[in-house]
Amino acid sequence: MKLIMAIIRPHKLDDVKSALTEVGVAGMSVSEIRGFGRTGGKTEVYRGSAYQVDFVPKVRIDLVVADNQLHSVLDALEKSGKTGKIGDGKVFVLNVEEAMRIRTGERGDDAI
Amino acid sequence: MKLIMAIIRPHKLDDVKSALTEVGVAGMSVSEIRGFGRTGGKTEVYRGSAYQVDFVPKVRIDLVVADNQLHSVLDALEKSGKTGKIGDGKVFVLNVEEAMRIRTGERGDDAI
Amino acid sequence: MKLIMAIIRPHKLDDVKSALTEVGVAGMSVSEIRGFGRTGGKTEVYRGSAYQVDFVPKVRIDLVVADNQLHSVLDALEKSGKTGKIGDGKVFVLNVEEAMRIRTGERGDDAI
Amino acid sequence: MKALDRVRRLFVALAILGMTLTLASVAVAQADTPPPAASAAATPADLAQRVADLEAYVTNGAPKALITAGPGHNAWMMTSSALVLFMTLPGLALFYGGLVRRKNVLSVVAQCFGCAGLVTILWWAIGYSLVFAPGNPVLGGSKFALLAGVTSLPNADYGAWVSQNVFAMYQLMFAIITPALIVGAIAERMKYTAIMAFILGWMFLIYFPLAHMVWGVDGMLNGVWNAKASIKAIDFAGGTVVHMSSGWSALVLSLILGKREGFGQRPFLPHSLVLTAVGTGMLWVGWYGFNAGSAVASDGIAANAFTTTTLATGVACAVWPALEWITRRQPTVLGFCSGAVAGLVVITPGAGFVSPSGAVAIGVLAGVVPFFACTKLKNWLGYDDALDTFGVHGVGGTMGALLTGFFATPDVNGNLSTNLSGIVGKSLWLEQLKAMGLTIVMATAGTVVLAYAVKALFGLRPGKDEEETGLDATDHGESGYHYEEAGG
Amino acid sequence: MKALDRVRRLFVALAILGMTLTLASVAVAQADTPPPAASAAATPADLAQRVADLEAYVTNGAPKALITAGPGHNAWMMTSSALVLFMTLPGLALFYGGLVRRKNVLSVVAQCFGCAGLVTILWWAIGYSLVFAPGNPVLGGSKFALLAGVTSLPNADYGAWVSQNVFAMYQLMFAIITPALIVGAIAERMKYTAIMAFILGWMFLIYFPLAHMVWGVDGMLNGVWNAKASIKAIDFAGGTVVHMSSGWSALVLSLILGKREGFGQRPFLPHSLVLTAVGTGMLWVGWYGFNAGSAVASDGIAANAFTTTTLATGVACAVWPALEWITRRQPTVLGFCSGAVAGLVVITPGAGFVSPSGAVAIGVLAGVVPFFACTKLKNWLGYDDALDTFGVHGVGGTMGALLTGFFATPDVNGNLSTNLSGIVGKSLWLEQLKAMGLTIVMATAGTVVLAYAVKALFGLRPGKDEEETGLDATDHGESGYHYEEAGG
Amino acid sequence: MKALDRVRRLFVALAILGMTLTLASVAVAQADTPPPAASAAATPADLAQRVADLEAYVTNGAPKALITAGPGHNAWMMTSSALVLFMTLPGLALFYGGLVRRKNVLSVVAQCFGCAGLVTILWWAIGYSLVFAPGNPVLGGSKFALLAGVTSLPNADYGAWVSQNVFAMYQLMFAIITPALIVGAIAERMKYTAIMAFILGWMFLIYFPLAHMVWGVDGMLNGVWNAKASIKAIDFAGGTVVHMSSGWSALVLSLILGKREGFGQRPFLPHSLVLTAVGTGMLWVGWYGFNAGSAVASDGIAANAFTTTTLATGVACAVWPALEWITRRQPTVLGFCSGAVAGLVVITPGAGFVSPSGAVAIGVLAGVVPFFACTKLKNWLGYDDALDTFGVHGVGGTMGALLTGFFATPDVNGNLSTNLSGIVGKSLWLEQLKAMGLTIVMATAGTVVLAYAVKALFGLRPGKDEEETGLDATDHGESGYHYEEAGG
Ligand SMILES: Nc1ncnc2c1ncn2[C@@H]1O[C@H](COP(=O)(O)OP(=O)(O)O)[C@@H](O)[C@H]1O
Ligand SMILES: Nc1ncnc2c1ncn2[C@@H]1O[C@H](COP(=O)(O)OP(=O)(O)O)[C@@H](O)[C@H]1O
Ligand SMILES: Nc1ncnc2c1ncn2[C@@H]1O[C@H](COP(=O)(O)OP(=O)(O)O)[C@@H](O)[C@H]1O
Repeated sequence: MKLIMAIIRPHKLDDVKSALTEVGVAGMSVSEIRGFGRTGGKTEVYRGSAYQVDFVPKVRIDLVVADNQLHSVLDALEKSGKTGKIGDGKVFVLNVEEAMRIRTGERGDDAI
Repeated sequence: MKLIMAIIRPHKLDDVKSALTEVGVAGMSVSEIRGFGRTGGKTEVYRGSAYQVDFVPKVRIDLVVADNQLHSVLDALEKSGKTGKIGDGKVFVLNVEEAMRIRTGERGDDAI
Repeated sequence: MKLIMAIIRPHKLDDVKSALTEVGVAGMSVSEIRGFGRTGGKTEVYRGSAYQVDFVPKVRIDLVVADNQLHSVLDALEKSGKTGKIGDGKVFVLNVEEAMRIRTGERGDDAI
Repeated sequence: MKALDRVRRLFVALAILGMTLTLASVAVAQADTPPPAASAAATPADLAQRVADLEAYVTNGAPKALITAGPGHNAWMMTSSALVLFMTLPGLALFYGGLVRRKNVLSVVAQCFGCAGLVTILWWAIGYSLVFAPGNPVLGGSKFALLAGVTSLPNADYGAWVSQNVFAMYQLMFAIITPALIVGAIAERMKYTAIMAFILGWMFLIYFPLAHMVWGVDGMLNGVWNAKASIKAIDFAGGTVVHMSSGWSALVLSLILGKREGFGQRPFLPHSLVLTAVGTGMLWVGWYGFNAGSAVASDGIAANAFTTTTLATGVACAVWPALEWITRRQPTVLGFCSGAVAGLVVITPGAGFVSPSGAVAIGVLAGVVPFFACTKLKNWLGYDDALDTFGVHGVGGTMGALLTGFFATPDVNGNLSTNLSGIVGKSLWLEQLKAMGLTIVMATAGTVVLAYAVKALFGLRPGKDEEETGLDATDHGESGYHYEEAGG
Repeated sequence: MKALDRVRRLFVALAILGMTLTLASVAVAQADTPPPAASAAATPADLAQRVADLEAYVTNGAPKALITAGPGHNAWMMTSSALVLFMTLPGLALFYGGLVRRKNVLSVVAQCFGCAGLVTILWWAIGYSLVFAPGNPVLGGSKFALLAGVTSLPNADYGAWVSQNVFAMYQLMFAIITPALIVGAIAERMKYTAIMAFILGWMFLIYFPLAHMVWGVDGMLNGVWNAKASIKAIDFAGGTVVHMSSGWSALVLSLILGKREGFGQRPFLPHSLVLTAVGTGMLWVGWYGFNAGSAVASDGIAANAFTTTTLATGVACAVWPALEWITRRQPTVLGFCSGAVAGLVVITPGAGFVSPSGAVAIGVLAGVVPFFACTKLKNWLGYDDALDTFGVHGVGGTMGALLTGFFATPDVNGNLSTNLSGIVGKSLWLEQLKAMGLTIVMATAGTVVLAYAVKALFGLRPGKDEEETGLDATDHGESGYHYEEAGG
Repeated sequence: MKALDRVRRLFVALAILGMTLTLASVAVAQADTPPPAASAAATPADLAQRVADLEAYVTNGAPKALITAGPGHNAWMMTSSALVLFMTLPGLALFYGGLVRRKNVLSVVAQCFGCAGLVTILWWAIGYSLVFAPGNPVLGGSKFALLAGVTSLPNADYGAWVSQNVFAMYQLMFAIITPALIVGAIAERMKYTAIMAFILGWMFLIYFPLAHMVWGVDGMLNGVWNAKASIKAIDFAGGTVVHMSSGWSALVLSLILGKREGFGQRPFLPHSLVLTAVGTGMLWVGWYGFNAGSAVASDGIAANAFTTTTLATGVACAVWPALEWITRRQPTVLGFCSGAVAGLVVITPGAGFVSPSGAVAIGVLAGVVPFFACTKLKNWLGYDDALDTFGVHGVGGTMGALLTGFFATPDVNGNLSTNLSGIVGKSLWLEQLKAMGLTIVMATAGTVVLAYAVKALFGLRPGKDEEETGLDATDHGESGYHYEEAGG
């Protein structure tokens, strides 16, 4: 199994989610994060004091898939998450050694 | 060392934390995430427009344990996190190559 | 490539970020989490009922670096994140199998 | 099954709508009594009399011929009415809303709004009449049903210089906030339909009779104005009618309901003390309408009530956190808020009857007694009064009603020298005790009956899962906050 | 390029500042007309006359010699002015702010504040004069430019006992909230400069003329006070001037703008219904100043307006969620809020003209019709009226203006028996229809012209990316919330 | 050690409570002076005199025999008192609370509540007397200690038609907000006990004397009413007493305290500009009570103050963001809020003395000067005035006091023609300068003394770690928000 950690633009979340469900992904976990990258940040000014806010809002998706799904999921992420402008985000893939469904205690591929 | 990433029901957090400390876990990191899974979402209606909100609130626990703790931690998670109804969540296990305690610079099992 | 997951004190974020950019880190993802550890929590009292709040606010940084950067990044994290008091946090290192830049579809080290 | 249920709801609602519209058309058709020509000066009156009437306006005396709303008095009563509404919306909604968990914030808000909507309809249809029309010692008659004859002219029974329709709206605001107070005790664990059904019954069974007894011109507890009152009690702005009735009902209802899922096992933390503090400020500001407005005039009695309200509240708002500071070294924001509200509650029945220094003494006690009720008594007895409606309104209102018996003085309110001259400063507190006893009996017995009736008809609590999910989602299909881009 | 642009902005701004300062100094130099000696009693007047004048004060009649602001009336009008400001800041800012997505909350707030700032300057310079100075049937003259001669003495054309400067400030608050209402329809997708430029034009092209026609002493739609009005319509507190004008302009502007990026594809959820509920409470409370203040006195007509406002709002606030309950089993907080605001909107034109029971009927309709406009009509027609300005204010205001024609009765407002005695209860609704038609034409035509002019000069919409990023960051360089330690 | 400390706290608190209760009982026992029979018409007075008295009520003149609170005036002053309380709670608490970081929001709220509690007790015990009882040119006497003799009858020294107890409560609200303003400068880095101890001393050392000098009937700076004033300055609603005193004290205190941990190195972003905007709206609304209420009547002077307040604020609220737009292309919400508050501050001392056009000019300057003080001066001098109390209140109040000297005109306020007829429009600004100098000296010198005294006794700042953790947790044991299920 693989853990896919994708950092995407917030407003792309709905598109990405649809693309993922289309290729058979049944579950994922989403969180709001702040990203630092090539995009650079923005300047906010409060009563004349300018502050550089380096972080921009991003959405992070963590999903675990069976090894054979990896390819189609990466494809789906690329297609649905892309705008072509700086800041589209990244996808990282890590190996997962074990999975368990809490409700049933199932292990491995059955659990995801 | 192993990284255990557990997605659980929010109101189970206290039970799970107690169960984990009982089996000797000394540290963990918790965040609120939104989950997409078999549970399905809910419909919210604002002035007559119904919106499907696919994500439900979940809590994510990340904890790194020594290899020999893995088994008891998984057991504790299963027992304390279970309600038996859809949506109880998942546990994923990943391999950790190195750990460091910032305060002391200690490495490896000593750091966790 | 390695995924470095660092849990630090919230008010150290700016220092850590600067230290990381100095050693050549070009991107990272940051989220607010709640940590449970040796620090212990605090007690909050609402109308006479005391509640133990076990979790303290922490910041989590996830960054993926090329293998050869690992060493300097760990050093930077240790130096910039340290106050020497309990609660400075941890750094965990995991192996990353693949990376992809969504904007371009680039893979591997080029993507980070 | 579902279709049937939908038809049933449709039917109920259409019936209510239809009834409202029908009643309204009847009332429109009947045409409200036309007000007499604007200038009462039309009738010949000799000059001295006319001057005396004008002086009566300034001093809030009784006019002979100049029967009209007076600008200063009407201005104050309109302002006061708006202020009392402000107490509920958004004041109380925020005060309570901040104290619940995030997933229940809207349910509390909806309950406050629901009171506003429901009680307005009842009040117009019959409520005002049941309270303020002449009737028997226990309940008013139907003379003012559909607000018939309730025009911009004063009703001298209640205020010689205030438009009766403004008076009716002012009192409506009291009738809205009183049931809304109960919400605090049963927050986070009662179904919306059950709450609304309970409140519907509660208004008829408890509020309307009690308000008539205490404030109705021929009410049996109206010691100040009704010479024939069987219990010669006094209640300036609602110690019994508002705070005791809601507080004791809240206690009983929360006992019948049982505790929230997980209560005592997990921490239930206020999701936003900022909202609670905002609500407290609004309650304090609005309470000036509540207390000083209860003079039904902008006169010296209103001025005194304004003063005592400020002093008692300011003092209690210092005493409660001071006690926290002594016992735990940390004065809390919730302590400041609780102290302020306790001060407001306890001074309410006496605001127009006690002296400023009496108010300071009352303020000290208001900081001390509810503090112990909320922090010790509750834990000791173990009931789950979620937001301390009983601890603050029940205990505070009860104490206030009694203290009024001791501190009331004709020095600040000449009206105490009429029907009560024999007992003020003497046995008045005994009369207060009797009124308090009656209020407690009515509130608790009525609540038991209603709660079980509602339980039989609709059920009181949501399912366990629904309670864990939160009432915002299950009862209202909404979330209080969507701070994140894509819902959740 | 950038430098040039900066110079241009500097120039524009300096010009405005300079003009303001110059005008102010001119006005200061001219010295305001000195008010006559404070006590009008100086002129010898026989005693009976003096008493009659005092009685006129109490009954809001016309004095002969005692030309002065009256304390009760002035108190109520100052209170009312503060209440109407409260409706915009923070009321409307919160009501709208809670409904947008988190990333746009400040943009809505800035638009409300921008109206306050901009309109104050216009009003002082010339706006008040264009509306309330005598002029022609369509527009007022320049007599009151720079508020010259607008002192603390009353202007008997509008209120015999209210300081004219207070009246001017009261009306300023109306002029501030009206354009701010439009903001709801075009929220989240219009550039700040474009909005401000549009509003600048809109005040001159639509608001000032319309307000003069309806409320100006010689306005062509002022049926109550202008015997020569060509259309004998009535509008107590702004059904046409405020709600129809803003509502219809909002519809047209939102059509010209087009839909928000992603509208209909992604869920656009209110980022904080808590804020919206707070704003609703404030709007309700403030609206008492709006409606009861429109009597420009603290008299029986104000009392009646206070009463009808309460009843219609309370009823509508029950009806809207009741309809939700019927159709979907879940009454929502947004439903309560929408119902309350709809009730307030619909009763506005008739508040001082209809009876309490008429108000109840109006409240029922206010709960029903805008409900369908927002939940069905909008989806059916498919325009993107972001926060339902048209659905609530446009539809509600239009319906209210018409219903006023049917429900107005001299029983509650003797002023209807003067110029309108022949048509009240008969053909008044036809006059209302004419006024409504004229309003709709002015609002829509004017908006089309202005919108395209602004588009040509500044462009209307931000870029796609800016819209996705959110206007808070792109237009104002700020974030509504920094809940996290280090920005973001 | 800990036990000892607890005993000490217990002792202190019991002493305070005991003293309060004792004082209260003494006062209750003494019995307040009974008010004369309600209708003053009891004494025979010829008809013409009675009519003249009634006319005096309408025009806020001095009555001969009809000594009573007048309904219109009392109504306005009660409303104003509630409005000024609203400025602090929740207004200022929100305005400041939104600007701090999330972890300190409650500390600011607690400081505002703390002022309300503490100052109420002081005011009742002796404060009101020290300010408004006759005494010497620098401090009042003890005649009104424990509010003895402060009844619902007017005190003609301050308002012929306003209940003295209402006047006392109105002024209490000023005494509450003034120290609360200081909180802005030292936010996020001063221990709660230290703040409260400082404020306790500050009231006696600075506020009570200064308020007496400026507003006390025999105060040495009371140019309008005291013919023997040694400095013939004017201050309508508190330019010196409220804004300069708090602003300059704030500057000095923030210098003595030093900067916040990390100031200048990390961004300190306002955690919720939404709260700040809400607070701004409330401040604006409440300020009408502050300024127009300072007429202590609902008369033409109040009307003028209402008007100038609106104009100056609206203009400044446009000018500040306009300057931002020029310099950086982005008008900010914080700019709108700052401009509005600056406008309110600067017009305060002159509100009842300057003409509407004068107010517009003042508004322009109020937008410009504090803008530069906050955005340039502060950075240049490098002090850490966390929320710009000095930049806005100190600089604005100082400028306002001076401008009042130039713009005051007897055209809008006849009272300037009595004691000041010789200097108004001429050398008045020199008198203003003297008063300003005295105020600055008192505020700064007093603050230095107090700050070091408090430092010696309690210490001023929390530890570094506590500051990083946030004062909500360390001083109050609470969190502002628990948006997540399980605390944190
Ligand atoms: N090395 C990294 N490790 C973790 N997250 C990263 C890394 N680099 C980028 N990111 C995340 O991806 C987001 C987008 O990256 P950015 O460099 O701005 O644009 P792009 O991916 O188009 O080159 C960043 O905001 C950050 O959240
Ligand atoms: N493949 C997955 N990868 C990551 N998270 C998942 C995955 N599947 C489920 N989850 C998380 O687990 C939660 C519960 O899963 P769900 O399928 O609803 O119930 P159950 O675990 O009882 O089968 C989801 O809301 C989601 O947060
Ligand atoms: N085993 C662990 N797995 C995951 N996170 C941990 C673990 N141990 C500690 N942490 C995180 O690191 C933070 C600091 O740890 P703590 O034990 O309090 O101090 P220190 O790192 O100085 O020993 C914790 O609050 C928690 O967020």
